[in-house]
Amino acid sequence: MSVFTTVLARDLRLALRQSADSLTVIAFFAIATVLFPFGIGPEANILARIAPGVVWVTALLAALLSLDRIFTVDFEDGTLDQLILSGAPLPVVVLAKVTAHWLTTGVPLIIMSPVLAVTLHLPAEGYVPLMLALLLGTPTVSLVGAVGAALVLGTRRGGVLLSLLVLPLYIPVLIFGTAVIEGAITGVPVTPLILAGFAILALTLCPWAASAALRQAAE
Amino acid sequence: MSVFTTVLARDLRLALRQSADSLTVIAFFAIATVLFPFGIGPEANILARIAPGVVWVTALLAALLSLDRIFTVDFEDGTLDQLILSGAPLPVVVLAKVTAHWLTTGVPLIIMSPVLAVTLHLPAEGYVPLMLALLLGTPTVSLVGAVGAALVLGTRRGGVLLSLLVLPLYIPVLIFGTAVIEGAITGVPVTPLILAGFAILALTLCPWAASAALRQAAE
Amino acid sequence: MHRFANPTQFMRIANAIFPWVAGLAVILFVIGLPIALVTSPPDYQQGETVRIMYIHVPSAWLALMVYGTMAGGSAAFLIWRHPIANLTAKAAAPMGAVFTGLALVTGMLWGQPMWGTFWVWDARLTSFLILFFLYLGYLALGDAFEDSERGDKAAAILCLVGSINIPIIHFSVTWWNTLHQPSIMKLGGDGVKSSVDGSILLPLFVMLGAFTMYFFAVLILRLRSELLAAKIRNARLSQAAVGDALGQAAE
Amino acid sequence: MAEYFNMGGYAAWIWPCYGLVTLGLVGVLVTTLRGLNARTREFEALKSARRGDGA
Amino acid sequence: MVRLMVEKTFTAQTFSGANLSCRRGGRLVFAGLHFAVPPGGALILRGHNGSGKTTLLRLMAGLTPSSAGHLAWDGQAIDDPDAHAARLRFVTHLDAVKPALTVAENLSFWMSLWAGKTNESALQKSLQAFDLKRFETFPARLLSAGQRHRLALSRLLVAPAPLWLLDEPGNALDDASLAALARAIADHRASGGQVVIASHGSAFVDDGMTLDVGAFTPTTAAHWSEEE
Amino acid sequence: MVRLMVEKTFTAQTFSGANLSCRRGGRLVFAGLHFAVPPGGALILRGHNGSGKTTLLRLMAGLTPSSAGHLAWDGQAIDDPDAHAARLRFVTHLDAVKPALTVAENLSFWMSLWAGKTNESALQKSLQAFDLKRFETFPARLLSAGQRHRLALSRLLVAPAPLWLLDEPGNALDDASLAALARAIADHRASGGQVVIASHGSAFVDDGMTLDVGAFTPTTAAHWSEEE
Ligand code: HEM
Ligand SMILES: Nc1ncnc2c1ncn2[C@@H]1O[C@H](COP(=O)(O)OP(=O)(O)OP(=O)(O)O)[C@@H](O)[C@H]1O
Ligand SMILES: Nc1ncnc2c1ncn2[C@@H]1O[C@H](COP(=O)(O)OP(=O)(O)OP(=O)(O)O)[C@@H](O)[C@H]1O
Ligand SMILES: [Mg+2]
Ligand SMILES: [Mg+2]
Repeated sequence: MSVFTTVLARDLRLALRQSADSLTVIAFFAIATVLFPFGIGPEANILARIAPGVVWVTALLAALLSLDRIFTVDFEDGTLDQLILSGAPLPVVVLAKVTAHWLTTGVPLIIMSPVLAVTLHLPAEGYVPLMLALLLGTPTVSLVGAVGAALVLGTRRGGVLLSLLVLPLYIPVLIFGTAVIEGAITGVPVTPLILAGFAILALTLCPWAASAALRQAAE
Repeated sequence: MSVFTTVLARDLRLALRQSADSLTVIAFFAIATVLFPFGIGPEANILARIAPGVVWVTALLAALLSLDRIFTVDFEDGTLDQLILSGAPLPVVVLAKVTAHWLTTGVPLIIMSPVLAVTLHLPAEGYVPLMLALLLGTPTVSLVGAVGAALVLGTRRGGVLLSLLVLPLYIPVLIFGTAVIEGAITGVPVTPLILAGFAILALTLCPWAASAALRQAAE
Repeated sequence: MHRFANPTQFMRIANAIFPWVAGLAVILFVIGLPIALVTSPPDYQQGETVRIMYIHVPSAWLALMVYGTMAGGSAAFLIWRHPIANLTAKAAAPMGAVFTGLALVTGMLWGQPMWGTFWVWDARLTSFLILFFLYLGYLALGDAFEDSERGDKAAAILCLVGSINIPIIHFSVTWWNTLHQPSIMKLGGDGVKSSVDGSILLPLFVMLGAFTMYFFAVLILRLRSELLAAKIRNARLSQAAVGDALGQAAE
Repeated sequence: MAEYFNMGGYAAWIWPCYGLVTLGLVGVLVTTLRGLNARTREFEALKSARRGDGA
Repeated sequence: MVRLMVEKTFTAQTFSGANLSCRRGGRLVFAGLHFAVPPGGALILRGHNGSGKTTLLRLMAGLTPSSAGHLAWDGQAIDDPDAHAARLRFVTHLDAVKPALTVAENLSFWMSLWAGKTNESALQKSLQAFDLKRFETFPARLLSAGQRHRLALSRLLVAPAPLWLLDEPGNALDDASLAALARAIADHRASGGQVVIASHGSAFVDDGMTLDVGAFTPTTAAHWSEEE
Repeated sequence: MVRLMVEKTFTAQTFSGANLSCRRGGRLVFAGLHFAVPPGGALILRGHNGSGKTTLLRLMAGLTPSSAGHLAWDGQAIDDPDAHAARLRFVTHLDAVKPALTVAENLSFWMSLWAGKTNESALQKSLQAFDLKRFETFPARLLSAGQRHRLALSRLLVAPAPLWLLDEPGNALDDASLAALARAIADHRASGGQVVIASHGSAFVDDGMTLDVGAFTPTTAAHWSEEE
């Protein structure tokens, strides 16, 4: 087995054994989204207006919450030292871990999103673009988040610091992610390809940046 | 020194040594709030309409993120065992830790809130009620959050699970917190006393619930 | 380049230019402030508020320049492990955050009389706000480690990642904003640009120079301070090491 | 003079701007100098303490 | 190294346990275990890895409940865990050291919690007992594995308590520190305190009773009780 | 207990370091340290707490950079840390054991990462070497401190590598496990491997060289270089 599949298989198996973990991510996504009608009031037209933004923002926060610990456990129990010493290319290991993370949290989130869109009265034209935008945007979110998670290894209060570091970097994804949905609703289509472009850019840069940060953390 | 002041003094000292920690909570609050205009668009009237809800929801999420680790570190490094074995009344210890947490994160959040209200174009009448509502509401948030944090000790991915447990409990605070602000704006005042009532209720119940959960975790 | 890797040598050069830079900063402020505040005429469109521009624009300019300095320093630190490059980035960061904050605050104070609101989600304002967050993130990360050396490298990586993202953010925000741009923002900088003439350019450039010289002067002072801090850390910790060794030998 | 300080009605914006910028720049300068002085003193103290040790 | 002066002589009381069993993770770790430690006595827990030494110590501390049997102090069954907690000190693998606080701050926090106030001279004595005096003003994060463990051990001395429970206290200690620990234990026993030590290596005492925890592992049948 | 059959004899190569210094947290921990371990050799690191044994091992593994000096393999300076990593196994205080995976799954993950594939018979041998066979299908969270550490040690055997770096490998081990470890080390050396062990207690070998890391703590004068 290649390094990628070995690490991916292990992380998926761990996630499966602890399936509560990815369920809680989805639960957070659901509950945080549902908070908005309580905070803003139940008017359908306002909720519909803000729905794409709210879904995207909560998806970003949910991803962030779960990314927080993507390397922490490995760091604290010594696995990270051993992975670095395995001689396997570290960017590949990072990519495998990010892939596992995306499969166990990003994908369920995408599947879940139409349900939440219903509660926020998103117009029907928005559903497919919503899922498409999440499908193309969440890989970038996971990749950029992994760099942040690697950077905050060994700090106290990793989660909050992580948000400070990566949320500003998520803004382009957020802008185009919501634009795709709103474009479909207002009838002025916006191409989702730019999200794919971001993903490719992140794919070429983030594994390296994250592994530099990981090596640094193990020093 | 009493148990309360001893624990409070230590936690405040730790927070001061690591002052970046409470700063990052505020930073998270700011950034998460600012995400909404990106997701929703820059129109001032829509932003003003959703401002109270958005500020409250992000304040809740910020508190949640920082509460996540209120007992974790003590649990993981063995301090919790020692605190339980100290023979000091555990609810008092919990109350001291929650007070320290509120002073270092809740208070800065309240001070920060008007600035964010500006960026969301909250009408001027809303400022004082906003701060008042946060002042009366955040103690409840900290106290309830502490119970959740104690309950999830020892689980992995505590943060996400915590949200799941605690966010539904926050909904009353959220509803009345935003009602106070919106009431002031629309000229139909809503008394903030109900928030104080929640706080008193939380004060009498939460320390006991949290310490029962902590004993449970140490087993 | 390698000549500067040696802190002593680098500081010798820095100390040599310090009086010039500091002197120039003082002179330019002494010349620039009276022009900006008194002698320059009010703008025909913006009236007296144009005087805010003479500090707003230099602050904004420096905020960007400092980030460039930090990115360069971080890259040099990560690639060649130059300690001075790292210290430069570290010393510059708080100043960059302050300049960004000042540009934001002066911009907001300008926006109220001009646009009737403290804040609009205009592209340039918005991307500046994000720049401010990037600065805060850098400072927070550098500060978050028990071991200060670890914070240095992590912050350097973050700085580089951020510098790749700044153009992306800028482009996205511009695009986002032009999509549904409220009308009040049309008043922005372009209105001024058309009326730019010597009477405005002169104080602007003098103040730009003054701010830049101020930055370099204070940067040198902060570098000195950072170097001393490193020495003190070494000294303190090594004293303890020696105590440890001696104590053990005595047993 | 009063008219000058009034800044054509924009005094409430212009003077706070200049005030805040002054505060910011002077603040950075002062904290820098104070840090530098404190560290210089600390370093000298450490150096002389060590000379004492060695003797 | 300064010899610790023991100020308080504890009122003599026997700590005992009768017919103790404990389950962890659904499995019975030991059953039918008896022990008694008289004042001034020492009990050494031995047993192969996984025999239940750590589990027994946590049970003795009142942290983990026993599934059968009971603990007694002076012959009285212990029913108030807080009162029991107040007369013991527990040193485990987890050292409860805050990296951001200095060595002295770490110690004085526990002193003020246990004794209600901080006492500078007792603090100094505890620091000296494990040769930590010169690290007094250092943040604890700068300590090596053994130094941190010494800081955890010095907590034993900041406020007197008759019963010490020590889980592998010799881990990561160099020879000088091992000697200091043996001395601290001897002093404690001389003043009437008792000590329970789980250790694979040095026992730190010459005259203690030894309890082989492994001997109380239930037989296979009892072990894998169906009702788990 | 099954005696481990060593399948591979390593090509003989000396691992050495010259003039090594290392700083941690801004402080020079040791300076001017030299060592050399020939094939089949053993190096025992000694030194008081905080002398830098753990630091030196991490440096030998290539995790922590040295601030001066260099490491060499077969006389060649080591410049590719990944190539160096591939020829060593490092066992530390942190055991890299995943509580949710079974003992066998934990081992086979590392085997497949290091060897590119899993080999059932090598897996079984590694399990037997540290008497973990009967825990094979247990989730690792059920293991006691010593059992977990044995699992970490058994990783040494799943895929051969010539250089073993062991940080206090005897911690928490009972006597039978200590003997198993000594045997594993002897077998490894017999097949030409070399081993570096930091330990306060048992050295596990009779004929190793000893390096007192504490002797390389810099003197005060060396510390205070003006030009820093
Ligand atoms: C919070 C509010 C504001 C922020 C964050 C802000 C930020 C900036 C930034 C980033 C620049 C660019 C500097 C450069 O490219 O070198 C700039 C330049 C400028 N700003 Fe602002 N600004 C704000 C408000 C205003 C207001 C209200 C006005 C005037 C009505 C204004 C007028 C200008 C002018 C004239 C320039 C220079 C000309 C140019 O580069 O186009 N700004 N500001
Ligand atoms: N991450 C770190 N940051 C700062 N200082 C460190 C760090 N790691 C180790 N040190 C310092 O380096 C010195 C050597 O530590 P090390 O852990 O190598 O000692 P050791 O010989 O293994 O001690 P022990 O026997 O207690 O395990 C210690 O004084 C410690 O303060
Ligand atoms: N939290 C727990 N959940 C489930 N099982 C546990 C738990 N803690 C301990 N055990 C089980 O209890 C048994 C006894 O563990 P314990 O840690 O007490 O052993 P020990 O004698 O201290 O061993 P060692 O010498 O290795 O430290 C072990 O087999 C372990 O599987
Ligand atoms: Mg144990
Ligand atoms: Mg060590």
